[in-house]
Amino acid sequence: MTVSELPAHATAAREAAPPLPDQEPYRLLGTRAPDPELWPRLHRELVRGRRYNTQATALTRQGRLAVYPSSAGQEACQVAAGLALGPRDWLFPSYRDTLAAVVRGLDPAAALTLLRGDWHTGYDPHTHRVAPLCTPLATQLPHAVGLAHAARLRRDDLAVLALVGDGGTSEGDFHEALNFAAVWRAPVVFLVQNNGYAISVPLAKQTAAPSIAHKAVGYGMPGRLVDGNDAPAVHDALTGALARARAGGGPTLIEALTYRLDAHTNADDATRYRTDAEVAAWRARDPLTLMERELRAHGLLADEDAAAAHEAAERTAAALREALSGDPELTPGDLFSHVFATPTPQLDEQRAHLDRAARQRELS
Amino acid sequence: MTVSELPAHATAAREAAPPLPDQEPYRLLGTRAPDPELWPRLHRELVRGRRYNTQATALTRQGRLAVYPSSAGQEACQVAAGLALGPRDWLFPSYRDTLAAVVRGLDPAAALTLLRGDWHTGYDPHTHRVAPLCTPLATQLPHAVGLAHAARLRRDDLAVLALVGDGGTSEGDFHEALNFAAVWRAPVVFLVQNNGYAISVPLAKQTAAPSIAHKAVGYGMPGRLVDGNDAPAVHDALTGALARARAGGGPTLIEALTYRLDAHTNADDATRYRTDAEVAAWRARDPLTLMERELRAHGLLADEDAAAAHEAAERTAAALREALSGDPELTPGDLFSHVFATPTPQLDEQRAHLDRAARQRELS
Amino acid sequence: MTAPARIPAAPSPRAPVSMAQALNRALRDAMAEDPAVHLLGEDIGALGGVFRVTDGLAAEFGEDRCTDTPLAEAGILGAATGMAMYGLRPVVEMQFDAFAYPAFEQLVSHVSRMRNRTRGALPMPLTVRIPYGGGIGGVEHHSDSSESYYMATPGLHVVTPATVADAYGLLRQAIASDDPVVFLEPKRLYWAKDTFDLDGPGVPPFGRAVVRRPGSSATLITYGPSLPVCLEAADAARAEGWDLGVIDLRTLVPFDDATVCAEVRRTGRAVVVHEATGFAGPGAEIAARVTERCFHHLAAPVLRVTGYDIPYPPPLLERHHLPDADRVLEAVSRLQWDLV
Amino acid sequence: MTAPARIPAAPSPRAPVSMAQALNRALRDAMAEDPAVHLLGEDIGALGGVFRVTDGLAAEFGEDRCTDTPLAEAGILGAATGMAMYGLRPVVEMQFDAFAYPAFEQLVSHVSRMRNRTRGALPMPLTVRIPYGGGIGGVEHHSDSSESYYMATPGLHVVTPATVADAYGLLRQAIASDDPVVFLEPKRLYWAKDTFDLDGPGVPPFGRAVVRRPGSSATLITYGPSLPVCLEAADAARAEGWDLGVIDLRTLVPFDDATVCAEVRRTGRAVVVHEATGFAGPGAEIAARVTERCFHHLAAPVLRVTGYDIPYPPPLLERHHLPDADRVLEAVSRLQWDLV
Ligand SMILES: Cc1ncc(C[n+]2csc(CCOP(=O)(O)OP(=O)(O)O)c2C)c(N)n1
Ligand SMILES: Cc1ncc(C[n+]2csc(CCOP(=O)(O)OP(=O)(O)O)c2C)c(N)n1
Ligand SMILES: [Mg+2]
Ligand SMILES: [Mg+2]
Repeated sequence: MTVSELPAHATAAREAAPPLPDQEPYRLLGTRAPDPELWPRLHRELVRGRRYNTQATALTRQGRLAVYPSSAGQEACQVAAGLALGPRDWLFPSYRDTLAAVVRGLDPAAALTLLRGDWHTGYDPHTHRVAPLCTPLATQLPHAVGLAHAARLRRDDLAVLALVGDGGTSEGDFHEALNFAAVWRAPVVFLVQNNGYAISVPLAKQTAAPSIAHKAVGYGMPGRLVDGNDAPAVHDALTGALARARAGGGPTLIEALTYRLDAHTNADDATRYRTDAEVAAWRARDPLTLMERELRAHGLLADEDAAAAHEAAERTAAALREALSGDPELTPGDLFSHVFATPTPQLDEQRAHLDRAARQRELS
Repeated sequence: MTVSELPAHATAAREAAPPLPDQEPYRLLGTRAPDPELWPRLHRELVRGRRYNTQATALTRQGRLAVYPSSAGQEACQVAAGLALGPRDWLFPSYRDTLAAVVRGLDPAAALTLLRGDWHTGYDPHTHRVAPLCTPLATQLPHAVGLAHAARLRRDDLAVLALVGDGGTSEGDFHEALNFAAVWRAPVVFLVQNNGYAISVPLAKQTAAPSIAHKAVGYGMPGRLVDGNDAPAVHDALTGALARARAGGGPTLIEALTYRLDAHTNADDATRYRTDAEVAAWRARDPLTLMERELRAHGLLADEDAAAAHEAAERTAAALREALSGDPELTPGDLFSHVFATPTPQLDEQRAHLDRAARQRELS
Repeated sequence: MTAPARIPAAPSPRAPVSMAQALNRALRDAMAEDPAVHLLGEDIGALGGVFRVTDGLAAEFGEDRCTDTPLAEAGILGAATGMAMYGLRPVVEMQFDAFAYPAFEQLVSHVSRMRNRTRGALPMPLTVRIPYGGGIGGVEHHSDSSESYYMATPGLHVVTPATVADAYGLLRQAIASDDPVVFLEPKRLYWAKDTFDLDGPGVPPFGRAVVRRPGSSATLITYGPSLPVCLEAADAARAEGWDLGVIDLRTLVPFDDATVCAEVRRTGRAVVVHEATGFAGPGAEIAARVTERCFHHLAAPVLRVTGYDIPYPPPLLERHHLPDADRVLEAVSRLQWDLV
Repeated sequence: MTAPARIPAAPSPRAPVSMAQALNRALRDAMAEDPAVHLLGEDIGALGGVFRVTDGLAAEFGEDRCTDTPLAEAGILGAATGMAMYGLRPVVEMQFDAFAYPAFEQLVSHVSRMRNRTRGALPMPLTVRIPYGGGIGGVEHHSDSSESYYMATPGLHVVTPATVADAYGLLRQAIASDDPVVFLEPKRLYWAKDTFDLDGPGVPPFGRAVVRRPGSSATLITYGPSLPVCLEAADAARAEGWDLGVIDLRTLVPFDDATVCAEVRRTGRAVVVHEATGFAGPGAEIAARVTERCFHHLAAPVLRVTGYDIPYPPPLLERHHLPDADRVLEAVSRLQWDLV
């Protein structure tokens, strides 16, 4: 008796298995003729993205940001994520993904509010369809699935892109989100930026899987491995998966192999857990260098293009410095305004108490 | 550049992938010559197991058990689990797995204490190396991994068998447990009894995976699909996986395709979610029938063997009826005795309060 | 919020229904009125929920409106959070109190904070229904009273009906609320029957306690499964010459200080009664805040009659743990009557 | 447990160390003494923990004794539970307060109940270290005070040091305990330095509060990160003519009724101070139980100075939320001094 001859239930979920992920990461740089529109654009955003990262890190040293988890080295993923989304799609970022939100159109200062510390979120998520930066790892993934599912129920053909790190894939919420997405055929794409570390913990202590992309198999969704420092490849993989999602094809898991060139955050000491040689080897695969080399080889990047890109990047950096130069305006009473639609009588009392204390403090 | 040429981190976990699970369930009945020792023993335990199930269900109707989640139909898994374990191995059962514990040697009445309701666990887990029956789904799996890991750290070459249902595989704890087990190469075997339903929810709403065994791929461990109504096959698969675990080969995920012939518990109404035809189709694959047919075909089950098996089963049932016939002895003060090694002063006060209230009640 | 609410149950011409049926009707009416209402949970479809509260709803509204999810509570609540972000109004069923714990992080780190995090841009019109409490002979993990976890989490409304009318009315209010509501359903009252008037003026709003029984000697403050216990105690107390009032809090958050304090100031004595464990339990907050506000009216400290500070007992022992009328009266007797 | 414990810090010849260093030393000494002690957590190996509390321990004892786990808190605590079942003595580090929530189910449904479930056959000699509280400029989810969740869970000891000596001594006691301990480390005191005497008589045991400062006018009851605030308030109060006593609870479970009540009966006035939100917070239990036990000694209701009932604020606003000496004194001023 074969499985298909068994009585009903056992075969219920046994649709044709999606193909196994490739063992070799998907690459476009050096394997395909450049897209003369898209690739230079990716390059400009990579340059701007790197500058954004160095500027934000500098702002931590000046006390203008409480903390900054840099995405330097991961800009190919960030830029591709920001550009691959359609205007009606949603992005679900983690704390490290402000750049993706900025590339999508969010004001950099607004994207950084959480990390500056004047509020938890500095933008209306509806405006650019960017969910709040999420701090508890992988917890944003079920939200992404839920929003995607809701859209599908309403025949609203948007897609959702959810970002997570390699470490985050170990959390139960990763599992539950991917499983719900597959069962519901929700229009959502999961992009794992595998930068090799969860703070200090290397991937080998995180999973024994052949690849993170292979985790897709257990959910019955396609898994794909891409070179995360190859911006066109990440962009292409995301665009394809998002289109598939919008068309009702269901979710995809994409693993992008990349590296964080900076420490986990400005507060981290990366020398405790990785060698200079390792960093140098990855620096040689800097996504900017790879992109620039390729464009120059194909005559798609003249010196003046490069200069223009750098100037644009400097304008972003200057604007960011400027926006964060003053002290933010703070209204302590706001602490009580948004807990509920209408504050409870108790919160009103407490707000009055805080106001009195603040006045007292001013007087003394 | 291929993946092996990438700088360090990305390839760290990329060992050779374990083979994909077979799409066809592993079977021994009808495919292999019977083991004249083991198979008749399996048969006797199946007969006894079925009788145990019907007796326990009958005891719910007499108010002797608060509730009973029957494993009727799943006896091949239960019996194989109970017999495959070595004396130093551990079993981590769910609420449905009292039979496996009984086959392992636990006194039936002690195994049923949770379901009778006089205490949460009726046996010392060390005696037969059976963890407490676990009610919150999949939460016992990380315990099994932790115990297995501890044993490995101590070079104590035992193995651990953890049982879970198809529904339980959707929980985050399933994911975390399997991942920890694989990373730690813990000597643990996960047996999923896929009976097609989580109470009323069919497998198709639980997962879109090609099989539950395929979930092993994402953890880098072997996954195996077995016919869960073929007791020798389940026994063989478990024995192999446990031996591999003891030898340091790491964890295995085994999916056993089976069916629960009774309702979820005596309190459930299974007609709300499944058809008589479906039940009948599975009843035709009753693990007892399959086993008996095979033994008879090979001349390994004479009528007097069958009669002896049924007599032994009746003795188990009678002993169980007898053991649960009286009201259990209850000592309300026990409620305070085991919360901490030494009760806090507050608990002592509360115990005194309860004692006073009890005395009062007796007086009035 | 200032006047104490003494609203008697509206007389109804209808046949009595059980609390489970009233809840079912509330879900059905809410779904019929607002297509944004979606139910999610384990076994809520064909089975109608293990307590049958969603009976018939999948058949009536389709599986997209009443969905059997995969078995994963964090996933359910997390997905519901995303659905609320989209603009839907999800109602989640947790199968039993203790099985809401896997969703604790989603509830505490996201559901309760999303509105505040986004200055109101992402409200959470989401209801989490949790059958809670003991007294039904459930085995381990099926009888927890977990309300103190939710009370201690800012950003959540915590609601628990004790009557059939409130079951209907408060659930409708919960679903209509633009804020997340933890809706605690007292399991052992699921089968309690009463009449209620669907076309009446409705029940008092969130944040309003109801004096279920006026009394002049002392005030019993309670909610949910312990309301019948307190009413029974009040009846029995009459024989001893005590005229006990009984307040049903209905919503633990927001808390109705005005109604509670008005009563306690009048009687000068109070006992808080609930099933949850006492230490750091709901009664701690209630006793502390009543004492803060009514100190000089009190003839005796506010006492608490609660479950003991132990894991919930096995079914054959639970009656020793659960507050009953005797324990309530014993506490009342300790309210220093000699001091009058 | 009856005599109030007024044990002054032992004089020490040693150089001052930080609380983080004292905790590190406690872990090291426990590991050296007992091979059953195993540390599990995220980034506790090469990195030494984000607060460096496990610095050097993987190097000294090997990765099997100080293990960087996969990133999954329920998995960590669940695995530790299994290790404890085997007979080991696991010490788990949660990286930040809010990141303990994913492990809530394992803690509440298993760790706290395993001994009771098995009538003592499977004790849980397991310590869960959780850095908690605010005041360090952390972004969302990095500054929660979650002690009320743990206090409301029977079967857990809840411990929180406020001094360097207690950090060492209480952590050693926690690891040596045969019961599970939630060990709350006040983040903002990690860098506070003090001397302490490793060879001295040790600190008082679990369940014993310490009067850090005797006082006759009123009693401040506090713990962990709020102890320095209360001592500062007591200093400042002297100028106003108030002689405030300060009690450091040290362990929230077990609770030292004897020491606390003896002080409050003497002064007749008390204020509970903590960072956690007030509603259903730790102070509710403390105020309620002190009132129950000391009612006729009280000149005023026990007041609470706590965080507001809001999600923890962003770093630039947290100082408005955190109780400071001014807020403590303001509460003291409301203790009805005209009634003396
Ligand atoms: C639930 C939870 N646990 C722990 C943390 C603390 N933490 C913040 S970042 C981090 C590592 C994350 O690694 P990864 O997912 O690989 O993302 P990356 O930082 O590399 O982008 C940890 C442990 C957290 N934010 N959330
Ligand atoms: C965490 C948790 N959620 C929900 C439940 C309630 N519940 C008990 S059994 C069950 C279905 C389990 O299905 P499955 O894992 O397939 O095991 P089976 O009952 O079929 O053996 C559910 C939802 C539970 N026990 N634990
Ligand atoms: Mg990473
Ligand atoms: Mg099942």
